[in-house]
Amino acid sequence: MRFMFKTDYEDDIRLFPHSGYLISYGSLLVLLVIAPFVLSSYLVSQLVFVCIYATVGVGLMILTGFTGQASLGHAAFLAIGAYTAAYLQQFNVPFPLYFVAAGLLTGIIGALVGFPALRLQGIYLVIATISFALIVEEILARWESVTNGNEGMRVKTIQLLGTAVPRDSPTFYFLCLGVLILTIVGTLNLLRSPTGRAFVAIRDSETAARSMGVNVSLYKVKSFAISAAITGFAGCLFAHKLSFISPEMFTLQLSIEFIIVILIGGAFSLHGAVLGAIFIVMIDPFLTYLKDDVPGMIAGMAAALGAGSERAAHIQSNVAAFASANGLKGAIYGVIIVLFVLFEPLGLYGRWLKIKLFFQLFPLYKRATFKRQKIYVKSERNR
Amino acid sequence: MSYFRAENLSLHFGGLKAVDAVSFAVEKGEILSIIGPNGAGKSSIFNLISRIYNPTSGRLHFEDQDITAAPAFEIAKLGIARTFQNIELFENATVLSNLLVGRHRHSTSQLWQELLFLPSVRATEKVHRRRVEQVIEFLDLAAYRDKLISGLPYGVRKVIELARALCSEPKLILLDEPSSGLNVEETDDMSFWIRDMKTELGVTVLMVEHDMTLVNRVSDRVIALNYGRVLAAGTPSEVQQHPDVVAAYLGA
Amino acid sequence: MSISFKVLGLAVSALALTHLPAAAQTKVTNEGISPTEIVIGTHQDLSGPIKVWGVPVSNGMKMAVEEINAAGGINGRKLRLILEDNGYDPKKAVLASQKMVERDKIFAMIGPMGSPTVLAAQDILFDAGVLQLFPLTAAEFTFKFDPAKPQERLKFNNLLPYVESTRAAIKYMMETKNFKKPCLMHQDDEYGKNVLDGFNQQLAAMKVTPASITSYKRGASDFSAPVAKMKSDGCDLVVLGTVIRETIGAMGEAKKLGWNVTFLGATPTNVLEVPALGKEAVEGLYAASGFEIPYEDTARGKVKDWLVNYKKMFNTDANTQAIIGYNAVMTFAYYVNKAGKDLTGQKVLDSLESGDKFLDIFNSPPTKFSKTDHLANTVTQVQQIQNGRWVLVKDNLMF
Amino acid sequence: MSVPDIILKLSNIESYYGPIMAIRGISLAVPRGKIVTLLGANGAGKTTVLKTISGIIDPQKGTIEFLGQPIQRMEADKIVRLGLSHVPEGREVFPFLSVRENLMMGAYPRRDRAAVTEDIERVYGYFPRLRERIDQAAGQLSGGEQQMLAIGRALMNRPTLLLLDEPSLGLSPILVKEIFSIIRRVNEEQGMSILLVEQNAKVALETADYGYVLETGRVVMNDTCERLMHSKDIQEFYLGAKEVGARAERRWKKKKTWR
Repeated sequence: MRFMFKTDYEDDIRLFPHSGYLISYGSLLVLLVIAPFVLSSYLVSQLVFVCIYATVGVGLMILTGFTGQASLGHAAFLAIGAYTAAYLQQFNVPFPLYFVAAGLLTGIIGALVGFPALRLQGIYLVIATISFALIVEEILARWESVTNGNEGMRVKTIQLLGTAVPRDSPTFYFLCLGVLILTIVGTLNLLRSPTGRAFVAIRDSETAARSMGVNVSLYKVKSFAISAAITGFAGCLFAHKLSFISPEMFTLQLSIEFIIVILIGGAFSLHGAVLGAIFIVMIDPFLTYLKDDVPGMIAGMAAALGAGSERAAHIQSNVAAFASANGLKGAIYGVIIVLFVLFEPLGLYGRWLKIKLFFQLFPLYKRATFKRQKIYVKSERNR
Repeated sequence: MSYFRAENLSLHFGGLKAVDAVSFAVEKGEILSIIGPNGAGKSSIFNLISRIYNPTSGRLHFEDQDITAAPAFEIAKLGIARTFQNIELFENATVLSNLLVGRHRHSTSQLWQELLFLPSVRATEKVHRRRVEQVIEFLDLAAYRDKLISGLPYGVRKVIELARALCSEPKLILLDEPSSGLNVEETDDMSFWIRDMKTELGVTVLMVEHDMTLVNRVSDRVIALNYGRVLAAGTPSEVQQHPDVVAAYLGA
Repeated sequence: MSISFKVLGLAVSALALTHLPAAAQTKVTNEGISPTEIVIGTHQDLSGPIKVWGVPVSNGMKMAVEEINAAGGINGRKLRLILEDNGYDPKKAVLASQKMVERDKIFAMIGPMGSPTVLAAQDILFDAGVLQLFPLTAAEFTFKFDPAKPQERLKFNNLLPYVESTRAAIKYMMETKNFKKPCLMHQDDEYGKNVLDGFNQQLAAMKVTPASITSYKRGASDFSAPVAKMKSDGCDLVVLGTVIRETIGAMGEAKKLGWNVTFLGATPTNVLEVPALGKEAVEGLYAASGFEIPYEDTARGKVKDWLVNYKKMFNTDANTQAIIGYNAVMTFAYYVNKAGKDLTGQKVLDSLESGDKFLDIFNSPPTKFSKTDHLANTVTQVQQIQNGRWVLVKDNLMF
Repeated sequence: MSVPDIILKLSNIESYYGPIMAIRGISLAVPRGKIVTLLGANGAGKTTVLKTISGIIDPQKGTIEFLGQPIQRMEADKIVRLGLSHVPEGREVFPFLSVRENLMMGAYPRRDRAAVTEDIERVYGYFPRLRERIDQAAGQLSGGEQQMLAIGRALMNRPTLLLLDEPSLGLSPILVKEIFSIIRRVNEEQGMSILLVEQNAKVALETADYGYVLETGRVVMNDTCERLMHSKDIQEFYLGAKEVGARAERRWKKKKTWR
């Protein structure tokens, strides 16, 4: 365990509290940089989706995790970013310009959504954001002169500095990674500034925040705008990664996926947003791997345990049939989410912190350290 | 002209008159205590001043400015800070970040500057931090600096709330039952802090309190309320000997 | 437009071919072909909003693979089918396609499901030289290709496009039954849009003004208002750009109003579920159709065996979707067989473009592709529900 | 008086808040029909002791015996059914339910309806003010009334043992007197045992029979209240008695290093 002696106020402001952080994040960055050159493009594609989802996750974390404002409308923000990019691209607007435009426009719309949301709390806010998402979906389908309606829009390859950046190239991956890193750094900067503290204050007690001079309405709108803008940037990348967008891609289900990203990852932390994105993107390919490989492994085991080759083949086909049963994936996915909500309300990041603490305290840890406390809720806070 | 004035302040909930034509004034550098039974309207007056409630009628003046219609966050910007009877801290944040929120009225940075964390932002952050550290030192909170609020005992939270209010460098501070949840020894400390606030920091104090020992030790003047009306006003001993106050509040 | 367009297209691409001999070389992969095996892939919606299509289609495909393998494979090569669930989510479709290309090394993608899913994933296949055959979407992008982009030659479709089939069916109905005031009710999505286009194009060609056009959002269940409106507009033919539930709903509503009008559905209404679930309400419905739907008691020979086998395999009755899935693999197998024993990707592409006709066991119109036309055919039938069954009214329709 | 019949016995209890040890091996006993009080500064662990007893926190070590039955790590709702009620700090009434409904929630584990009606009357007898506000939402009551309601609600369970956490918090001096006289009455009339946590040491010692003094999670002193009241330390630190002129010294002492 490392003991820290703070000698300067700078110590509390620093992004990396000590050199250990610098080393671990540095080596993570190195791994991420060499990844596209050693991994298959299938895996790199997954990483790209992780980056895009994590960016949305960070955006949603600002609004929901830090400011305490629920949203089930982030698919709509993603859509606005994506369509802005696709629309402007038709007029040969260069990528950097329409990328920025996608974020800005989405941010402005996010602020406009934030205004009516000022009077709403909890479940009412959820319903309002769902309605907003449905309206956006409807507009995308109807405003055919701009969005091409239900036929959707094709999105051309990015042209950056005169060269094409195909969607499965390492450059595209670096672009998405860069956007994610910039988003995270920007958010961390925000969190150590007055604005970020005002967000958290609003989340925990609006009354107290007001009495400390926080203009609650203004900061809620700001939070909506920032969250939406980040999602808009992600939307631009999302459109390019899929090379085709249509209204039916930006449904409530996608918004729910984003909520799961921060729920599974662990509310209240940016690490959580990234871990959640990894989970939600990787779980599907992971289950696919299981479906492909496990039947063979089980058959191999059966054979090793003395089952005849015919019997082993029989077992293999049975296991394979079970593993590829329709909807099994959905069921596993659902079970994992329920288990998380039940046993790890702090999400993946909470689990990681516990593992870290275990090793830091080793061998002095107590069982109690890892035990979930029954929490004493203050009923007056229920609004 | 008084430093702070409430004129004919009323707050009615339907037929219930929580505050009924209350007038009082606070002079600069004074410690004024409001006492009275539970439900007498003391906290309501605080909530009117900090604009959580809108008065049914009456006016509020601070430093020759009418603040009756100012929004809640403006009140804090004018230099009026407060604590809450039931404690309103930011539960899922550390003590340090709670106190830094107290500095909010002194923040000047723009959003884009914060996103980039420009050197100017960094410099002001350090200033905020230094101020917060002074308050931590003043209220002896160093042991709790990096703790989460949600795990702290009631009495400590009470002090942290006071600290958060002080971080905003207020001109007028409203303390709602500062000694509740504190034992005798801690209440003792509180009385010293309140006096120091007045003498060292030059803060004017308006306080609601039940502990008469504390009231006696720190107050320059006391007003007693009952059923939303002023029952008595004067020096601590005058008010305490007032027969209505004894009957309604202190008990024989 | 079709004929003239095709002629023009032929001329243009012929020109293009002569002028760009070097650039027009299509890369076709040989991955997935081994002396004993051919690996093919597909991604279907097995868990999302259109799993009523995805599940029977994949069943049909599995059945075809088993049949072919039981008969010794294609020139000694067995088929291995990799099936992935796309949940109608383009992200999953992209990842599934990449996985099948890189990990499973598929030779061809056969019958993938859904417009956004196919569109988002298809470049991945083309870049790797993998054929994309007979996707389950009638959108133009699955068969129209730009001769200047040689990799786009890898796409083929055998599904009857909605625009063309709707036009042919409307033309037939208007000409033979002398309707004067046709109306359209369509779903507000890409499919509905295609039916709308076909409707508008055909009426414009016949110089008839539509009496009314209404749309509804996917998932709607109450059609009293649009039906009442069409009635008051005095429609004599109602064209439906609907799927199963909405077809039944709209016709039931008309019956309730006592409105005796003729309904004509687009191809997606031509499925067994419509008469099975709609009962009397859908009696008399006409529909555009690609092939005849077989019934077990009247079917004979191979079709009869097929129906019995399907039921035995999957414990449920076969439907149109299953036939489409089955045919997709069978069509592929036919052209691979034609490509010969010494198999390469290029040979399969040549075989597909050779103009050879594939005839299925269901008596569908023949499948045929050429170097410039990658759409099998636009030959349309009109069928009608009579006594709870689909009955052929007229086949071999064009517009 | 024979050997007192002990109804609650804590032996060597250790509890944690996450990784922090909040109670470090506490043993105490509550005899039948007596009032026992816990004194101590903020953070000494008094509230944690009560939470550990009522099952809101599970202890890591030690045993808790209630009426001879081990109850450590038992679920809170089961413990309530055994006859142990907890009035938490900060009252925690159900703000949107009426006074009557709040009281009925207190009788939730009970099935004997007639007796419940009787008990409601008894509670109104102790707290006439609640009867006046019978249909008002609890959230609208003043602080003192909420405290009365919280105690009344706990009494509705007819507990053998009542845990009271800071009943005087935020109450006016007259109300503090009133509440404590009622606590005394409940104890005497119903023979109910009470474990009381209170910052106002003076009232607590006057009300209770026996006291424990906690500091940083340990019992540092325990005795009858009478003797505790005469102890020098208690007088200085908990009752605030000091000689005139000691102020300067006290100011210096407040920077205690062990705090």
